[in-house]
Amino acid sequence: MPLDTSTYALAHLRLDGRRWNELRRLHAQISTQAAADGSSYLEQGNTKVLCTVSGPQEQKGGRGGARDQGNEAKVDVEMNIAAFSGMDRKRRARSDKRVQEMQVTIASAFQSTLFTHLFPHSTITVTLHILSQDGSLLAACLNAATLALIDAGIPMSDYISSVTVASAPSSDQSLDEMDPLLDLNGLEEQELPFMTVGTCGRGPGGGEEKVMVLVMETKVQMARLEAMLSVGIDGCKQVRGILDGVVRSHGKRVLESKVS
Amino acid sequence: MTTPGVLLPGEVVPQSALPATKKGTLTLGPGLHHVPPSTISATTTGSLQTDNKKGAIWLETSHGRYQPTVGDHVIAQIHHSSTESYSCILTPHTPYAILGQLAFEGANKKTRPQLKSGDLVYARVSKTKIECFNSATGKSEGMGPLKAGMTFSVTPSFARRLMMGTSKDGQAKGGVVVLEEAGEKVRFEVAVGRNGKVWIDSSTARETIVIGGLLVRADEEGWGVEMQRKMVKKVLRDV
Amino acid sequence: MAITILPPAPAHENAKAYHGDSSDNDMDIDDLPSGHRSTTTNIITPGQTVTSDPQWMRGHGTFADTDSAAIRSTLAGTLQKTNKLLSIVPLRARYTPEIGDLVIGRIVEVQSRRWKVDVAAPLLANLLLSSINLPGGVLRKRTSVDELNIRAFFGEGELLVAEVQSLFQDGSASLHTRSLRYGKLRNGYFMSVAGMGGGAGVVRAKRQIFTVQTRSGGEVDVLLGVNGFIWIAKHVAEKEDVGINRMEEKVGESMYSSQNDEIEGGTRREVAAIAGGIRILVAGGVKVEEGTVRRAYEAGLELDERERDGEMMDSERGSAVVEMVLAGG
Amino acid sequence: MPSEVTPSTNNHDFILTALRQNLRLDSRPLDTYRPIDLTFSSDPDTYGQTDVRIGKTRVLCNISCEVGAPYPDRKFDGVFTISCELGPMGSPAWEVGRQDQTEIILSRILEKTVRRSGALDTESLCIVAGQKCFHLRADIHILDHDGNVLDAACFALMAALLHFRRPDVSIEGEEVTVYSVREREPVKLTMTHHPFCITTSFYPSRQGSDDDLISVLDTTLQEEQCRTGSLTISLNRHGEVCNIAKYGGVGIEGLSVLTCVNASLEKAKMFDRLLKERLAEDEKARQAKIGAMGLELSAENERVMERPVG
Repeated sequence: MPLDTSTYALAHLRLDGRRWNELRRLHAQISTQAAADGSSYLEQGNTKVLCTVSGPQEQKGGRGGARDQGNEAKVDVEMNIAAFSGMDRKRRARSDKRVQEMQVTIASAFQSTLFTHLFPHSTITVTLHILSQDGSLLAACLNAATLALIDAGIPMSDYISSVTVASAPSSDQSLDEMDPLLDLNGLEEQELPFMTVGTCGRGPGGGEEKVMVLVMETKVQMARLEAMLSVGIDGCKQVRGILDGVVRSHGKRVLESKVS
Repeated sequence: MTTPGVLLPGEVVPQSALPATKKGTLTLGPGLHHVPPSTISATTTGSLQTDNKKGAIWLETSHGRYQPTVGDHVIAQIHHSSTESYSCILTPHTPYAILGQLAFEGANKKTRPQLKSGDLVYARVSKTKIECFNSATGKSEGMGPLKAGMTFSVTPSFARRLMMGTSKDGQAKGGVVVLEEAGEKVRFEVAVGRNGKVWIDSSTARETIVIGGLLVRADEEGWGVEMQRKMVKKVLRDV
Repeated sequence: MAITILPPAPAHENAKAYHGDSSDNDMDIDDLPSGHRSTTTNIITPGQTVTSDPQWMRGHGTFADTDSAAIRSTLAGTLQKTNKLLSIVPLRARYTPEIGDLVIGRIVEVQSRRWKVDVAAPLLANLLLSSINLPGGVLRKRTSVDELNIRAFFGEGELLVAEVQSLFQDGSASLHTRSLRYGKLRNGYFMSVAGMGGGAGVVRAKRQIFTVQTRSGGEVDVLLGVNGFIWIAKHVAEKEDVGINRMEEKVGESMYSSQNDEIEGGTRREVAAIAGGIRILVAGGVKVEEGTVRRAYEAGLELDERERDGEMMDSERGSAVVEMVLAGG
Repeated sequence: MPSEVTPSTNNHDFILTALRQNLRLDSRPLDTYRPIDLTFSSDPDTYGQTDVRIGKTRVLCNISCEVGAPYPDRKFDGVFTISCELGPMGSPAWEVGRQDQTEIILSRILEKTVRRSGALDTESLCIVAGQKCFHLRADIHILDHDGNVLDAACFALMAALLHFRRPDVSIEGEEVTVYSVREREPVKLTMTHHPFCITTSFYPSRQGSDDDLISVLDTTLQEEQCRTGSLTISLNRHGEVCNIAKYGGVGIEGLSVLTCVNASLEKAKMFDRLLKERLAEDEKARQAKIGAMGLELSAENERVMERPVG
C-alpha cells in the first residue's frame, strides 16, 4: 500500500504525530505469568509481545545432546506470531525463514550477554508470543526477552535494549540530506529504509554501548548509516532507561510486600 | 624390493611381485585380499609395497580415514570426561575413543591430570582404548597431554611416512625431510599422530605457522625430497 | 475552544525512565549491616555499577568490569553484604541447591543405580540407590536384587522429600533420604510456588516440616521444600521412641507404598484451606514459612466466621488475609 | 557421535595468539581474501552455471528458468526463487533434510542481498501481465565448506545471474512464442545493481576483554569456529548497502560498524572488478567457440540472419 511520507518534510511531524527522535509509548510489565520462571509483557506502540522464559533446566530428550553442549547453557528461542496480529489474518508457518532468522538473532544475542557458563549442560527457553504487530517487531521481542530473563533471575552482563531507526527525506529540501527517524511503526517500516539496532548498554557510569544486534534489509546509501546508527544507539539508551524503570518499580513492589 | 606398481580394486597381484621369503609364508597387509588357492587381489587403489625380509605385502594408499590399529601413536582431543574415562576424538564424525582417567604415567586417584573438553593428548592405541603411557613399563615414553602449540591436519598416509624414521644410511624412509631440514634452522617440538594430525610448538607463532604450512603443502602438493629441501630453505630464509 | 494535543502519557508511572545514577550507591554499602538477612532496600539492576571501591569482594550476582575494578550487578535484586563480600540477591530466580536443603522432588527417570529427580533446579538432581533407606533395616547391605527392583522403591512420577547431600561440580544436587522424615510422599496434596530469592516463595528456615492442628480435620503435616515445592498431607502418628530395632519394622511397613489411604472429607477440606492460604501468601508476595502459613490458616478461619455473618466480600479475602498475616508478624 | 568437531583448546588459543600478531595460518594478511576462482560452464549453450572457489570453499550456483503463471498479487513481476542446498557433501555436520542455522542465515542473507534489494528486475521477467511470466530459480549448492560460505555463495549467485540468459520471446496479439537457444540468441537478465556480501569476523585482542576487537576478512572454517562475532554487509560498488546482519555475538562499537562498511566497499569493488573481468573473458571464449562452429554450420547461421532481430 503506497503511503505518502512526503508530509514529514513539511510539518516535521510523522504520521502518528511524533517528532523524528520520539519513541512510541513503551509500556511493560514483568512477572505476568505465574507458571513461567520469568515472564514479561511489552507494548511498543501497537506492537505487543508476551514473553516467557523457562529454565535453565536440564535438556529434554536425549542426554547425548546435553553432553555435546558442554560447558554452557544453550539459549533456545521460540517465536509464535498470532494469526490475528497483523493487518491481514495470516498464519505464519514456523518454518518461515524470516521468523527463523529472528529466532536465531535473539538466541545468539542473549547467548553472548547471559552468563551461560554458570549453568552447564542446560537450556534456557525463551518463548515469544506476538499478539499484535505494528513495526519494530524484532526490537520489541529483544526488549521483552530482556525483561523476562531478568525476571527469571538469569545473570546477564547488561540489558539488551533495541530500537528501529529509519532514514527519511530531510525537511530541508535544499539540502540533499536525510533525517533519521526513531522507532518506526508498521506503515513507516514499509516505506522507508530502516534497520534494527540492539545494544548492550554499560549502565549509568559505564563505558560505551556495544552494538549486539544490527539487522538491516533495505537499500540505503552508506553515507546515511552513520546518522542512523548514532540515533539508533541513542534510542537504545532511552529504551534501556525505560526498561530499567520497569524493573525497578517491579522490584520496589516486591520488596514492599515482603516480610522478613 | 620390487618396483611398486599401482593396483586398482579387483586387480590381481602378479606372482612376480610377491616377495620371496625363506619360510614361504606371506603376510598380507591392508588393501589386499586372498582368494584361495593362490590369488591375491587388491581391494582398493594404491601402490604395492613389499618387504622381503618379513614376507609382507601391502597397498600404500593416501585416501580414506584413519583406522585405529594397536600400537599407533595418535593425537586425540578430549570431548568430555566421565567418572572413569575421557571420551576422545581421533577423527571427526566417528565414535569416541576411550582414554582411562588413570592411563597416564604415575597417575593414581589423587594425582591424575585434570583434562578439560578440548584439550589434546598424545596417546597410543591399545586393544580397546587409548593410553598415555606404556602399560607394560608404566613410563610415559613421550606421551601425555600436549600444551600450547598447534595441530595441523595431513593425510594419514603422510603422517605414516613422517613416522617411518631414517634408514641406516641417513635416508628418510618415508621420503619426507621437511621436519629434519627445518630442524636444522629453527627449534621446535613436534608430535605426529597416525590419525593425520601433526602437533608443532615453537617459540614463536610465526615459526609454527611456517613449519605447519610446509608440512601441509608437502602433503597436498606431493613434493619430492629435493623439492622439500628447496622449499624449506626458501621459506625459512624469510623467518 | 482551543485544541491542545497532549503527548501520550504512560499508563503506569512505572514506565518512567530511571535517570538516577549509581554514584549514590557507594556510600550506603558501609551503612549496610553485614549478614544473611539484611539487604538494601533499593533495587539494583543488571549492568549497574555496585561499587568501584576495590576493598570489596565480588560474590554471587556480580561480575568485574573488564576495564576498571568496578563491581557490576548481573541480576535485578538487592545488595547483600557478608563481611567484605558483596552479592546480589535476585528478586526471583530458579532454585539453586545448597547442601542441607530440604527439598521435595519428582522422579523423572530411573537409571541403573540411581534416580533422576526434578527439584526445580537448573539440572536434575541425583538420588543414588545407596542413599535411600532400604526396607528391612537401615543397616542392610544393598544387593544386586535391589538394583533390579529399583522401581519398587521409586517409579517415574512419584514424589519424595529428601535432603541435599552434596553438590556436583556442575551445580547439580545429590540427594539422600536416609532419615525417617524423608522418603516417598503420599496421602496429600502437592503444590508449587514459583522460585525463590528476595521476593515471595519458600525461605530457608529452622523448621521446614511442621504439623498444623486444624479445626475440623485433625492434624495436617505441611512440608515446605526449599525449592518451592510444598506437600500438605494428613498427619501420620509417629510411634514414639522408635528404637533402632523398631525402625527396621517401620521402614519395611509402608515406606515405599504408593497406595493412598482413605482420607475423610474434613481433612481434605483443611488441606485445601492451608493450600489456599499459601496461594494467597504467594500472590501477596509474602514469604512462605512456618509462621506465615500458620497465620494465613488462622486468618482464613477468622474470615470464614466473618463471612458467615455477612461482613466480608469474597473479593477482599485475599488482601485481608495478607494484611492479617503481616499484622501478626 | 560428534556433530561438529570444534577446534581443540590448543588450536583455539594458537589461532588467537597468531591473529594478535597479525598472523594467519595460511600466511595472508587479515584483510585479504584467499585466491578466488570463478569458472563458468564450458558448454556454450549453458548459461548461468558458476563454480566459485575461495580457497577450499567451493560453491556451485545454477540458474534455470521456465514459463509459468505469476503470483496473483504481483501481476507484473516474474517469479524469482533462491534455494540453498547444504548437504553432507559440503560438510559432514550438515544432514539432509535437517535445517541448520547456517542454512537459515545463508538463505535469508542472499534473499535480502539479491531479492529484496531489487538487484534483479523481476518486471523484466513478465511476458503477459497476470498470465505468463518467467520463473527464475537459483540453486546454490555448497560443495565444500572451509569457511566464509556466505561471501562465496553470494558471489556465485551474482555471477550466475549476470551470466544467465533467458530464452527470447515474441508476442503477436494473443500468441506468445518462446524461442529455444538455437532459434534466437537468448537474452541477458536486467540487473539494476550488483551487490556482494562481505563478512567480517571479530576476535578479542585481549583475553577476556571485548573492547578492542581484531577484524578479519574471509575466515577459514577453523578461524570461523574461534570467532566471537561476525558482521555481514552486502553492498554494491556505489556504496549502496542493502543488508547488514549482525546476529548477536560480541558487541562492537558503533564506529567500528562504519569502519567495516568502508572496508567492505573496497572488497565489493574488488568482487565487481573480478566478476566483470571473468565475464568478459568468458564472453570472448564463447564467441571464439561459436565462430569456429559457425564455419561448419554456416547454413543455419544464414537462416538466423534472415529473421528480424527481436
